[in-house]
Amino acid sequence: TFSQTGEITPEEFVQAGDYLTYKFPTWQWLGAPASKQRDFLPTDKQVLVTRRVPSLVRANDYENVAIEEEEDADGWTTTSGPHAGATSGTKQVSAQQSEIEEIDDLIDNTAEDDDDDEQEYTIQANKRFYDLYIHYSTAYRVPRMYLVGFDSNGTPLTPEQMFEDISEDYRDKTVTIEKAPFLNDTTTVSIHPCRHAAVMKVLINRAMSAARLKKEKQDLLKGVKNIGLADSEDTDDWEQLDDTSVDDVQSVVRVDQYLIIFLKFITSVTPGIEHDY
Amino acid sequence: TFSQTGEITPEEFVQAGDYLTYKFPTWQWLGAPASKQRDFLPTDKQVLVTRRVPSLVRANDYENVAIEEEEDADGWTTTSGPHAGATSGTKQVSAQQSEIEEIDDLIDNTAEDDDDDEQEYTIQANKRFYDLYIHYSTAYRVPRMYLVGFDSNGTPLTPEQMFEDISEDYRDKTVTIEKAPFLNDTTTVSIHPCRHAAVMKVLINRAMSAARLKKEKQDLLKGVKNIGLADSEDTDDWEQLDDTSVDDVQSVVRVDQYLIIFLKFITSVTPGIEHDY
Amino acid sequence: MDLTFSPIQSFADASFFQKLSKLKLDSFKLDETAKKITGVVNIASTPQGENPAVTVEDSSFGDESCGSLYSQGAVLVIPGHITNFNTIEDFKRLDKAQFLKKAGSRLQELMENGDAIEDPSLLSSFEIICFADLKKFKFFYWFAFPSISSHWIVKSTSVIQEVSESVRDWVKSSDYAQRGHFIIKDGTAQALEQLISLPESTTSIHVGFVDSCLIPNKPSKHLQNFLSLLSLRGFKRVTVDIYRISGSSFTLELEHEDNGGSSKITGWERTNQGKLGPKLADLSALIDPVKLAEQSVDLNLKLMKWRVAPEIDLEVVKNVKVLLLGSGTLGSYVARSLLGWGVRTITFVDNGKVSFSNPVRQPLFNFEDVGKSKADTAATALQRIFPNVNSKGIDLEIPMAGHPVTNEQKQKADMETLDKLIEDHDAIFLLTDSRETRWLPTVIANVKEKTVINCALGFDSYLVMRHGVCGGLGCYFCNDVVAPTDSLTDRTLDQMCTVTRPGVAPMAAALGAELLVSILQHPDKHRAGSDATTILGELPHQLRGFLSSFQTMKLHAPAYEFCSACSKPVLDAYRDLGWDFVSSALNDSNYIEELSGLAEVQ
Amino acid sequence: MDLTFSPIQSFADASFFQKLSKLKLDSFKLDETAKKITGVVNIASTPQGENPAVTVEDSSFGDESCGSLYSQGAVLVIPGHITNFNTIEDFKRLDKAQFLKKAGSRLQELMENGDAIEDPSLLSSFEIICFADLKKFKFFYWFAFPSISSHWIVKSTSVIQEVSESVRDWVKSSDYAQRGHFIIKDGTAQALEQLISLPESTTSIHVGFVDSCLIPNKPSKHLQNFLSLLSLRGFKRVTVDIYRISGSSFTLELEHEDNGGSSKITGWERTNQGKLGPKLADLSALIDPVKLAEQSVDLNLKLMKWRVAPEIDLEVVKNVKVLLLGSGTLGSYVARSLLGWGVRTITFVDNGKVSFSNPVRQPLFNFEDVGKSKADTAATALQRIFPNVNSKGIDLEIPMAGHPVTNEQKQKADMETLDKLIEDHDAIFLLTDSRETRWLPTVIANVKEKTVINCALGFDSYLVMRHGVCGGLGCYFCNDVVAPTDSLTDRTLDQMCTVTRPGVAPMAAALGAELLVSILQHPDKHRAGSDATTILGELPHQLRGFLSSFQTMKLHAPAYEFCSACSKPVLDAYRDLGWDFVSSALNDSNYIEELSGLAEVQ
Ligand SMILES: [Zn+2]
Ligand SMILES: [Zn+2]
Repeated sequence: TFSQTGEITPEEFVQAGDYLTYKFPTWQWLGAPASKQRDFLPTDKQVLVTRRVPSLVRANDYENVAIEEEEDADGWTTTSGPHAGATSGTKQVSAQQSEIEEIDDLIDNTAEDDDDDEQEYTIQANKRFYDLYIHYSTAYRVPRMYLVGFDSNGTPLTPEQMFEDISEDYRDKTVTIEKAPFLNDTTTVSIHPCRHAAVMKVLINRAMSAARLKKEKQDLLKGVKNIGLADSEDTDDWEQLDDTSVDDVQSVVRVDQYLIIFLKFITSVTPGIEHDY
Repeated sequence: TFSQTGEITPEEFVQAGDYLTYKFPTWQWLGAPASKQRDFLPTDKQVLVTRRVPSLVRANDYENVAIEEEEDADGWTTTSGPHAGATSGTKQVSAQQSEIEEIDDLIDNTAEDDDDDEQEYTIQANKRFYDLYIHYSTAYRVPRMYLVGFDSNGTPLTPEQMFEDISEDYRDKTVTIEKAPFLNDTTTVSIHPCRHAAVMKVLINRAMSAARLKKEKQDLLKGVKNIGLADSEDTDDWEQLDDTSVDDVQSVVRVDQYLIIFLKFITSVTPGIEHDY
Repeated sequence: MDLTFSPIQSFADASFFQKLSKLKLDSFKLDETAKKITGVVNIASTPQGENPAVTVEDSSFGDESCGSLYSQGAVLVIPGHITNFNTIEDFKRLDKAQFLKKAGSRLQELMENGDAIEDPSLLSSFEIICFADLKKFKFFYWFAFPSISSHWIVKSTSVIQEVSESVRDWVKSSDYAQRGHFIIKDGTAQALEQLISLPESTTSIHVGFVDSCLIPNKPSKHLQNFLSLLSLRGFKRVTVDIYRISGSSFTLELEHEDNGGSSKITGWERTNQGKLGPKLADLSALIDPVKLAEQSVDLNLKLMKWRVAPEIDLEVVKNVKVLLLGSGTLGSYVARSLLGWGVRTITFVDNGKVSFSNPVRQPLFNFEDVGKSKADTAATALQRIFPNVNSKGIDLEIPMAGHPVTNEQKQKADMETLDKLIEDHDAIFLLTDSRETRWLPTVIANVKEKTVINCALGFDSYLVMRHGVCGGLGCYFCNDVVAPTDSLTDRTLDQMCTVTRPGVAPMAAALGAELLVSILQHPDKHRAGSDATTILGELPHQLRGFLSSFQTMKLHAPAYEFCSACSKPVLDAYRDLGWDFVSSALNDSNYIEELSGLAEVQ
Repeated sequence: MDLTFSPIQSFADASFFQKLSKLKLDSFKLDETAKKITGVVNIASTPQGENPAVTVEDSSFGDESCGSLYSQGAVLVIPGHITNFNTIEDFKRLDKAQFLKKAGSRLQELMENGDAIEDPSLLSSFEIICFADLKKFKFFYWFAFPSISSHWIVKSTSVIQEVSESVRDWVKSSDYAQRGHFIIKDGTAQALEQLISLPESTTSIHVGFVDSCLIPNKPSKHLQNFLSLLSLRGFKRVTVDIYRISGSSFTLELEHEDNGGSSKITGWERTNQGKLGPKLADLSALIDPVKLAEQSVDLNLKLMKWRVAPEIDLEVVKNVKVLLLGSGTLGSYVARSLLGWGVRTITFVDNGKVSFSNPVRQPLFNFEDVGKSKADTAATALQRIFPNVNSKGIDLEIPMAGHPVTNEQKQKADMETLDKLIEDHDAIFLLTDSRETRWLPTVIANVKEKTVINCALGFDSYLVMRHGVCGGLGCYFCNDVVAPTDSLTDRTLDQMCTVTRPGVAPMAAALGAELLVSILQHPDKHRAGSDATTILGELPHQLRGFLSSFQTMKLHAPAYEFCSACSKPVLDAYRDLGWDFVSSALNDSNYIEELSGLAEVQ
């Protein structure tokens, strides 16, 4: 079962998705274009989505993005040396420079009269938005996260730009560029699910022991979250999880809570994307 | 040198070709289309040719086509079992049957008045004609023979039909279908030169010892010829070769005689093609 | 307090631009007229504190019905137009103020003639002007949400504690046309067209508006046109229920204030700099297939590094320039393995043409290539596999040791070309089908201290080896006691008509490529000894494999001091004499034997 | 004695028909008018006893000047026409007698107006009528050598002991137009146009004629028109030197005999049956590229047999039907090695699409194939390599052990398709990228007693093995102590995101293909024991290779009696229960463990 293997069945995925959308209404079920339908999932529950999740800070700007020791022991090692993204970043800057000039040339301040509401714009050019999708991977029998990013203009981000929002430890291990299998022609950045089951197993077991020991201050699961932007809410969620689990000693974490734990895991991968408000 | 290696240089090829065309005027030098010129040979001496060499009997119809023991020792072995040509031969017969019907349908006996010379036609539907080409192989540094066949109608033969004129021992070893490298778009049957040097070495050495021992009756070289259709002329040639060789003890066979020995070798490969009249 | 609105932001999916490109190519072509599209407004999952958003995606063009992927009640679908210009100049030339004014007038007309009452989604309609640079995958685009102003004072605000069942149902299940704007009468939601049946004198009304932002007290700008419609229809006092599915809904009591001035038309979206100008989407990294391929291939290699061999140096592999002498079976397979490793610069040398029997054995050729130059065709084939590879084909006959010079000018030029090619590459593979052609490249590569990998095939065996440099490990010719003229020696490993079991070549080629990559991982590169190891494992000198027994042997041998290809006198002679040395070697095999000292020890 | 002639025979080179096909397609198209061509008559190397011959070849159409390849003086080049009909019916409908008569009249006119005196090669001109079936590479063609009769009595014949220098020079170096027919005056050869300057009353003349046959006393039929010209010009007594370069020349003293009748026109060439009808050249085997490819590939394989391994059975290899489960890296490479061995029936199964990172590793895909079905694309790629291969692609998802049934109808159908596919093939390769997909095919192939080759990859290692049948050698799952649901076990050899060194797959694939061919050479086929040998060498059970140490290990293991895939209870259950068994196995991994007895021994 899921707590031993870290894997879930499509049915369990649907259960967990229903629970997620119930608990966090910003998450919604989505259908898929006819040609991308998967017959083992309900037509209107092909994939989970939350849209326009803001991201104000790049992953690199977070300092102590610690990765759990256990994961390292699983065979992952951190890479050193300059990251490809860094060098191409500067290249991009100069390319962007010429684009900015092109665009500036097209500014037309006479396009309209002053709008009374205009003053209200808050300029946050560094802000980004993400559409996050959770899809079921039949090969690994785990959920898989796909990210589609937009800049503050609502214009699509390039994969390399999106990489800046993936924690360095994961960026260098399990991030791939993929066409979303549930959308037409949409290139996404995706967390490869080959380690998900192992990680989920660890996280679920921690959640269970945490619940059993009832040591809230020692809540190991918070380690997964790494970073405390939304700490208070966070704790609430976990409290709740613990509460509902108490009555069942066998399985203190229910399978429908699987995706909530999964999101904790994803938070450690994408620390700057504030998807758990 | 050629008697040690069995190989010759392009210059020696030209010398030997000049000697061949001198001794057997049915052999002629030929140029090559501009795109197929080889710069290490004179423009008008690219390849040797003799045309319309008749063949009345198929190689299979010769009985004791003995192959020399030494060649077998070189690693060649005879194959048994039905030959591919045999089965496709029957297929071809039925295909030919329908073609004959097609063609018979087009016969028009009113096309002309009787020609007085008409009676002179001798019908030899089994007769074939070959254009034989000798080309220089740079890879093996030996001459290479290409055959282009025609049936008694002057119509091109298929490779499989041409195979019927290759002695079984060679057909199953060294015959390939090739576009002639010195002609435009002409598919030929060719004797692969990978063993030529070794065979030529044996033949040249035999010719030399035969000459030295002067034992005419024990002329081993005749063994190469295998078959005696033109035995008397044959002997003459060899006599002559021997005669001219006597004065040079070091090298009783001159390099310009190389191609004459080569043709003896080819005769054993294509016993039914009467190219040494 | 004046009523203010949250400005609308556009989001354009990459799929929107891809669909636009396709339509421009297949259907719009040079047509610059406005085309109908739709946009989606998410109402169920709106983020806290963010402005309302209109999203366009591929389904906006109407192939798949827009919004059909969303669950009932999660979105509004609103109408719009896109005007795609053929040139950036056309785009620039357009009088933007005029364009917006026209859109506003059309909207006003729709309000007046009742169309916007029948289909209130028209109140939220939008315009896009756009220029698509299809070659560079760059899109200049500018959204307008035409908006007619009217002035309202907020008399009071109150939170709606519980939204009525009727309104919930309305938002969940009514038509997209009706969903966002409705009348509330006796606590139930009713279609806006009921307005028409109200007595002429009615000046107050209770309406509902579905809001797509959660910003406190600032409903979406989309409300403005609704209020202007009501003002136009003569209403002075309006009660609006601002319905927010994922936040708290509230009621506004509004009073119209006629400030005499005519109503303004605004709506051009501003950039993230707050400027009036278009946005630019550079999608090459997202939709240019060549870039996508490049990214995928790179990532695939990085996976190897990240997951299994973190210390591996992929850059040195990517940057190595490889020269393949011979582009037949071995050349084709080696090139494929190198591509798999991310090598980007591969040059093929061959002087043959593709023959009918080649394609089934040589994995860069197809039936249709028969008759074409092998080197060229192989180079082209690599580009068809991976467009970013830098591959070239050179039609060149390598001068063969012991094959006398027949055309001095050409052969000298051939030697010079070969010398230059070896100079310009880092690693040389010897993959020709004769022993004699391997001699000269062995000499030159040794003089230039390049990495040399040599693969040779027998019927069911292979030899894969690396050459040493200057008296280190031996070369292919180090075992020979005669100069390489005599092609009868060791025929099985080098014969032109050699027949091999089809499995031999891919194995030898794969090992050759792996051996090169291993060499590149060693700090001493090809100078590393035969017992060296790297992150990838052992770095042997020679591998001999036998398919009949499925065995592999690792061998090593030092350079032979009298070697016909790598001994000092030979290397010196090439360095000092160049063509004079080579032509002597071609013409007379004894020359090399004398020079190298082989003759003496024979 | 009446003068008789040797009839002329036509020879048409394959290159002639190829050029004709090309011209028909590119230039003639539907044009049925006569086109000028030229023919070659060999005069220097004419065979003993053979009729004179006119040869047409590609240069007959005038691209390269006809005869330019021959040495000076070796040939005559003669003018002709070809009339190519669009249909065989047109060809048939042509009034042949009328056609010939017209050609004769034209010739007579040329004789009368002096053109044939100025250019005597016109006397040898010929006609071809023809129909080219370009699809089947079949050509119906009929030569005519229009000939006007005149009656001459041979008064005497004498051998020419030595041909004069002047005549030799004439034949060697004069124009093709003049070369064959000339006047001999004072022992020297002179142009035929000298006839015109002769006094009107001259009735005797000495001419020279270059003969292209060596038949005693019967010169080539080409002489006839020359004599008719002379008769027409009023000559009654003619001395003709019949000049034969490669035989003995002779002089004929001729006297014209006017037998009152008008001259006959003849010339249609007769078939080898002596009939008046066209010839048929079926050139498909010579110029159909597909057939040429087939012949070349076959010959190449036969070379292997003939030169190295005469006992090898190539027919069994050619006829084996191979099913490749998985058409990724391994599938592509295995297919290529099989093609090299001459396997003609290859079916690919895959349910994936080509991704951007595939082409650099998977040698049947190009960049442009990204997004297409892998199985289909691989099958098409094989046909592009070798048009005669019988390849198919099946888009199928193999039901995976331990992956619960989600769509019973589809998965049952998938199982049935798989069952049918295995039934219809002789050898099954397991080349998928997950362990779970290998289970069901292992079971089915074992039930059906098919040959199974299994290739699996690690980062720098591979496993290639053959499965036994019914308690003989073990299968892939024989080492497992759990049913194949748990994909965490042995991940390295089977993981979907496995990264491998690029050299591993071609090696494993080549070994897999070679292993199959070796199995086929054994009389017991896949039932042969692990110590069996064949003409190709050893026939091991398992091969494990390690790229890090460049080692290969041969292993063998008997079938495990509790194996989850090949134990008797499992095979019986599949045989007896079919889908019911499979669905239980998919839904519950314990089911197989219980059934096989694994659960007990765990
Ligand atoms: Zn050496
Ligand atoms: Zn088993």
